Amino acid sequence: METLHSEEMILNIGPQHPSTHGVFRLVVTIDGEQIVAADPVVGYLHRGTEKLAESLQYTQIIPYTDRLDYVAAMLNNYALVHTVEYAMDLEIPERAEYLRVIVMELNRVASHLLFVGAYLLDLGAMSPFLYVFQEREMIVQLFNEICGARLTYNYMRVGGVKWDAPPGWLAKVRDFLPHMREKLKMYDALISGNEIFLSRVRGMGVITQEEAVAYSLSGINLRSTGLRFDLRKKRPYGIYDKFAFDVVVGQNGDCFDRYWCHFLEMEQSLNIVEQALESIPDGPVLGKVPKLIRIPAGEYYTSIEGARGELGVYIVSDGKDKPYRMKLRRPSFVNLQILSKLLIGQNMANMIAILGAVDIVLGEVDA
Amino acid sequence: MSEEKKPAAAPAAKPAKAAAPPDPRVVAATALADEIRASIEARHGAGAVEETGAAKTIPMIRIAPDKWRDVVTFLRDSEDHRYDYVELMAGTDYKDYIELVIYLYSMKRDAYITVKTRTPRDAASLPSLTPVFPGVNWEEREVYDLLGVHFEGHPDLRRIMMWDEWKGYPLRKDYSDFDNIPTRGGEPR
Amino acid sequence: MYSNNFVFVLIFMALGVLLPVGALVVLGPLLRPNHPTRAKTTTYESGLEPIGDARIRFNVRYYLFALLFVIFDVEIVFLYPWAVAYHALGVFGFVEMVIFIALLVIGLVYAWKKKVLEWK
Amino acid sequence: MFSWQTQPLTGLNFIGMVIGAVVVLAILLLVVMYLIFFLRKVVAWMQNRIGPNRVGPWGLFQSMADVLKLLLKEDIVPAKADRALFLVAPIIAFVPAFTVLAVIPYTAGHIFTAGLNIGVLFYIALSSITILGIVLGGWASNNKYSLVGGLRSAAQMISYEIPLGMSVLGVVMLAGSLNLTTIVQQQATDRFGWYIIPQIIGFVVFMIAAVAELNQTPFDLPEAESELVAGYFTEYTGFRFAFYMLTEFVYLFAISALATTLFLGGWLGPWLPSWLWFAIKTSAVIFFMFWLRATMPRLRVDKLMGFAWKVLIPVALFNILLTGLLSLLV
Amino acid sequence: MEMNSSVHLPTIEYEGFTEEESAQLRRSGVVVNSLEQLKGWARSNSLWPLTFGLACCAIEMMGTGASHYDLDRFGIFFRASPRQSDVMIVAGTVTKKMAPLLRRLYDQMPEPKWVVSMGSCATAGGPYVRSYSVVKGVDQIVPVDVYIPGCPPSPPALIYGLNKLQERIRLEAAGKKVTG
Amino acid sequence: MALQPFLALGAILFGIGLFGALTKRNLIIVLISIEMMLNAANINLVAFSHFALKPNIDGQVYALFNIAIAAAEVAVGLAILLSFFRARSSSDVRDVNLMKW
Amino acid sequence: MMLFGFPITGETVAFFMLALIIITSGVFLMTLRNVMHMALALGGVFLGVAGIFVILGADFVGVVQVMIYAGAITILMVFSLMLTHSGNKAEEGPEVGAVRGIATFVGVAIVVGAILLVIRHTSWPVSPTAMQPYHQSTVLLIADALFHTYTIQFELVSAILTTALVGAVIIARKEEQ
Amino acid sequence: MFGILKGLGVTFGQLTKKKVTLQYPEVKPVWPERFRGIHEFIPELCIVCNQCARICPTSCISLSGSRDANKKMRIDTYDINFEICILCDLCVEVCPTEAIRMTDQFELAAYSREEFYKDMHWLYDNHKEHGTYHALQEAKEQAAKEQAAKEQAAKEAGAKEQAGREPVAASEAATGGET
Repeated sequence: METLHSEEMILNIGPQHPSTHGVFRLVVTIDGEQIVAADPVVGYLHRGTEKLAESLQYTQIIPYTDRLDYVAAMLNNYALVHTVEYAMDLEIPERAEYLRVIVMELNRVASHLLFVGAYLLDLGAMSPFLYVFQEREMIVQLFNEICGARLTYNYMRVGGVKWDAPPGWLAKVRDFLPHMREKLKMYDALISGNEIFLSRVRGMGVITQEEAVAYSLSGINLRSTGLRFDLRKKRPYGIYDKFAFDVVVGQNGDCFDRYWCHFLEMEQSLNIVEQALESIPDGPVLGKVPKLIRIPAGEYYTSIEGARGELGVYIVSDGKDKPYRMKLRRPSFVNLQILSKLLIGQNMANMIAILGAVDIVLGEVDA
Repeated sequence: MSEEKKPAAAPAAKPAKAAAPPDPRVVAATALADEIRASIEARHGAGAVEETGAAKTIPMIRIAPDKWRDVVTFLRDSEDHRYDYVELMAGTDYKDYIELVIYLYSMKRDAYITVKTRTPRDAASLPSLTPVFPGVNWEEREVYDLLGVHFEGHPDLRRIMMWDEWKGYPLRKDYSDFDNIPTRGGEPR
Repeated sequence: MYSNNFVFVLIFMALGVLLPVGALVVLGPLLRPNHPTRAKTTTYESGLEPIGDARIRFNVRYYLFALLFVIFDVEIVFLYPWAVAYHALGVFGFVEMVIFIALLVIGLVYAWKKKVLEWK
Repeated sequence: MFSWQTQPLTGLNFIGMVIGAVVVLAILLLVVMYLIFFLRKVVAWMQNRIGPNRVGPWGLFQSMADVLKLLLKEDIVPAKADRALFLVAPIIAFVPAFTVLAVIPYTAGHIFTAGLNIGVLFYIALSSITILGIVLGGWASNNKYSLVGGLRSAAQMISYEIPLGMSVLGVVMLAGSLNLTTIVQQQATDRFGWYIIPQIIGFVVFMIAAVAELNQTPFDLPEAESELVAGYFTEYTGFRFAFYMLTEFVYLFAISALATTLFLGGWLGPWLPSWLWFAIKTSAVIFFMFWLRATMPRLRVDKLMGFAWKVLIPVALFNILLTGLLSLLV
Repeated sequence: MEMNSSVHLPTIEYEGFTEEESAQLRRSGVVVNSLEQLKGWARSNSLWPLTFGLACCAIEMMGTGASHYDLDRFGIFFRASPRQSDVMIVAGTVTKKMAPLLRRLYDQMPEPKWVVSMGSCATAGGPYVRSYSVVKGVDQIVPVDVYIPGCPPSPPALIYGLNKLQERIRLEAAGKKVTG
Repeated sequence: MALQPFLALGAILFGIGLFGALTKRNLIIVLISIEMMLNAANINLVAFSHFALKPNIDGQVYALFNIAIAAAEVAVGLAILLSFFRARSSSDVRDVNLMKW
Repeated sequence: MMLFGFPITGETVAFFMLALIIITSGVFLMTLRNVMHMALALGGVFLGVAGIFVILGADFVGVVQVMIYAGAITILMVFSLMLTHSGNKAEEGPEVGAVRGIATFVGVAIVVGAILLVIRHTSWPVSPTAMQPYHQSTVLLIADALFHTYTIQFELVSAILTTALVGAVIIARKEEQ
Repeated sequence: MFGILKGLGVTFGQLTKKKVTLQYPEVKPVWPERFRGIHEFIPELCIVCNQCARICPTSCISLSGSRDANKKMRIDTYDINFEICILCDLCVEVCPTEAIRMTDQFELAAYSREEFYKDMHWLYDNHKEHGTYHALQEAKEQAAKEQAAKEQAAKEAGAKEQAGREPVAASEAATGGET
């Protein structure tokens, strides 16, 4: 009564909204332009993958993982086959492992590129979005050559990969690396020094280490707080222990660090690809795998460092060729929870900067 | 070859490659689970832990549902454990009961355990872990939504994937989506 | 005749009114479909039913900026004749204007210090 | 030099003026229509794309198709909207935009437009009425995005109107007139040349304020797609929306023309015909704005308002004092 | 511009006109014929889709809008508000939770409006055809004009589909019935 | 044209403003009415200036001062109104019965 | 040809059109219920008055009128209306009672009528019909007057503006404490 | 301020760069060999083993066959429902005879859903029309087979010749049917 408070306004951001990166809805309560409460609503893309998986053979599930985090489908492929291989104690041919690493890291680059572009689009800059799509397109073309699809690759198989690299493909990847490095420099010049950009992301949406751990954040959201937690180093899966690369960490846990970690991580991924290209051996790409894959009864969980964080697959098997229960640990889903905490007290324009930096993919959030 | 590294779980669980059963990794994991059990029981009484074992190579402890939150809090706070990071929460319908499992990781000790609990199917209810780990808020909501486990003490227990008018719990084994024939459901508010 | 200029302005203004009126009132109804339905005329809010009314009382800050705007607009109005006649006015005019501006700058600085210019 | 202002106001002359105005406006409308095309092309080129190229030769009919389509679109008035205001608001916004074109001298030889003695002020005064159209449109829509967009737009435009008005003062002091034609003529004989040289601070302030007045990137918060969908015209369909767009682009043209007149010597230039010089200079200014649009992310709203009051206004005031001092001393 | 098919056209039942209007337009004969086609030309060359990505297909839709395929060539650019868009590209899985919203957005678009169902999810549920939460085809909710198969359709496939839509608009404007 | 029509217009505008100021309940509208009265005065000032026997600019200058003062008045008036509104959640003139909020 | 007793010239037509606009807007302002519509009518009044100024050869004052009144003050009014206007109450409540309203109207009408009569029957000590030629540089004249004749007043305006600004800020910012 | 200028420089630099846009409707895209477009189906090769229908995650393939006079399974109907086909390539992967393959055809947009039910004949026509790469490969394989057959025949005839063999294995990877 004593103050001239503006009335609170409840505003739906999404599900159809340019900045929600899909069908994500955010119900924000605004006082003036200040957010006093934020309630993320998800599930608009809930497709019941986990339930469907219970009626599918392991090989048939692989295409479904493509559609979870559709920006980084290779990593999803791998998360599933990795768990199955772990459960079956399978031996994987070395060349297959190398190919997996190459495509996964390339996919990580593609995914991070999309993040950078979409984030800048959220912040109002249109060109970076179109620039990154050019490089992304090159990666997508590489994938198209190796597995025949642009987005939903269905490339990994339990025990290896579906196809060996076509002739000349590895050379193309090798040629791509310096090009990409050069482009990263260009983006750096275009974006990272822009004072307007910096003023919008510096000190925004700060996550502390304690919060990050308590909220089970993973991936760049966790690393941006300065915590050196990368599953590729922490629990090296596949052949990641063979590569020298740095775990990129931030300092302040703000939006800029999250953006910047994406940027630096792309460089690290390129390094990994380079090393993998140098030492890739010859040989088969698919190990000896029974025609019908069955996992011994029991429960299994492994996780990999996905593009957005810890991407895990939890399988309960009853010994049949289909999982009894498959649960996907989707990093975006877990990471998104901190959003409502980050947004309180912010103003509306910052909302977009913070939401964008959490880096979600709705296919993954909703599964 | 590669799966040796994969678990990377308890440091103890890294012996040579398993050849014949019993797998030494499993043995080690079970032993570790027993150790943890002892420490839990010392604090929360003998009935707190119902079962120990190993999920592949990870120590597994099953906790009585009524002690669920206390024990997990203990695992998080106790200096010996410090399991402060929830990697995964998953619920599974085993036809007779619903099992809730969390995978805990200790940032400090770089260790990894599985903690489980069970709840009957028809009156599925468990204490919520959200006050302990804010990060399981949505996971619990998802379990509530898709499996119908009620979490007591959850600050915001609503359906998360489906909308409020939705009937049934899709991830239960006996779920039939004929319960929800109409395509256009009630509009979510 | 100097007043012709205003006639010209008037013509522009009239055309400026005629164009939208012609396009919207005369031409539009002939050409465009018109099927208002209840669903179509609902308010857009990302595909959902809006919660609450949009016309709420909003932040007082907007008002404060409008207030500053009025004051400074008046200042500009006095600055213009001064600028036009600047050469004729000489040092005296300059000094007058410095005082004038200085007073208003005090106002601006006051608003600044009072954090009116902040946008939280 | 032919000018209507030297003619007596007879019926015949009046008709001549009307015809002249219609012709000028028709040309300007065409120009503005092609501004949109130009924008799409420039932005596309900067993004390694081609841009519209299917409709007509080199895509030249693209804008026509767009305008025609918008004319053919259904006109929805939301049920909850304030019908009368909703219908009138775009017109309120549009008319001043159109009217300000009357005072800009496009060519040297023939002044077909009004040579008002208060030209500069006329522009600034009229453009503030558009703000009313925008804020009323946002309010009338009864849509939250529109309301916030309209309010932000108004707050932003009023804030930047002050530095815009102040940045021009230096030029007025040098020229000793508010008449845009006189200002151009003065630049021909000024010892520093075009006023961009002695008034470089004023020019920078003017450009920044102009970009903000136009709600262009990086000041495009009022229609920030990523927050406010389409800002104050979120609920507007078809041709009403087109009028808001047109308003924006007419102002884009007008303010570029004003910048050309005030700082870049208007039609002045050797060899080429005066209108061409004017067109070239205006195009350059417009290109600069599109260039910004293709490069910049958008400012934060708090920085935005602060920038106008804490940076631009003091700088503009400083520029006035500096100009005053210098012209007293020199 | 396809404005040459000057064969006499039986009846123009254009969406968005009342019956009297269509009848009146029909009576005025050849003028209407070309006017309708002019309308078709304008509408087909200025298709503004609603920014409405649902799932994986949205990424390919964005990719189509990006430099390599550049939808802007066809005069297609995305508008965020349904009030200013002409075509809704349903790009991705339509869940039952999303369906009413999708319908509302469709309703809020001004006429004439079109719907493109992009990808198998939108067309029939696609891989999620057996899922409990997915609508088996967006045509259950809104009338669809063009279906594009693929999961997701590649950008050229989307462009092909959009060209089909432009063709449909022109055909319909020319009074031909496009069987769907 | 003659002087009288302008004066008449000023009088009518003044009358409208006066009527509004006396009958309206919304304080802002009352303020608006007062502005209209000021405008009426300005018309008279400028008209007298224009129709003066010898060319005279003083009327216009006074109109300018008038406008400036009016702007200041509106600013303060509305600020007071806001302050009042803050205390009473009302902008009704009847609620302004005491100057002690 | 005469219009209300005046020869039809551009000025006459313009004057009567503007007078019509002003009076209609004014009447609308008094009768409309929706506050936002009132704001719009207010804009109409101010613009009309600006037009009158222009007819009177005071183009600078006219533009100032547009700038300050039609631009700034109207927006300030709109903002305050939006600020004090709560929620769904789109309409203004009933005005003062009908009796009082009519009484006021009659009173005001009598006063205005009296003034009009006075205007009509006074012999003005001015050139009542001969209009001054358009002065082309009102701005210069105003500047001259402002900075030579009315120096003190001019500086006072500045002081008043500053005071108003400070006062308004103090009053309006009270909530923050 | 410097950062902004640098950014402006970057965008300006792009202005004159070569445009990357592919002019699709005029210029057909060149897809890589493995591109997963619309299927082709070669009935002669099909042995009605039903594996494709079984592996299909969305069950969009339905087929029926019967035994012909030679007791060989012959395909009678073979339908793919492209409404729900996700082009995952699993059917091609499991096909033991490569009777079903992918072409680079992608232009299948239609005005109605019914048009997406494609039968054997359509798929076969698609093979003829669009299976360019596969057709080439088929021809190559055919040639190789003939060669092999000839050699076989020659071997059987007893005439031992030391002719160099065509490397067949290299092209096998393209369709990659393992497991």
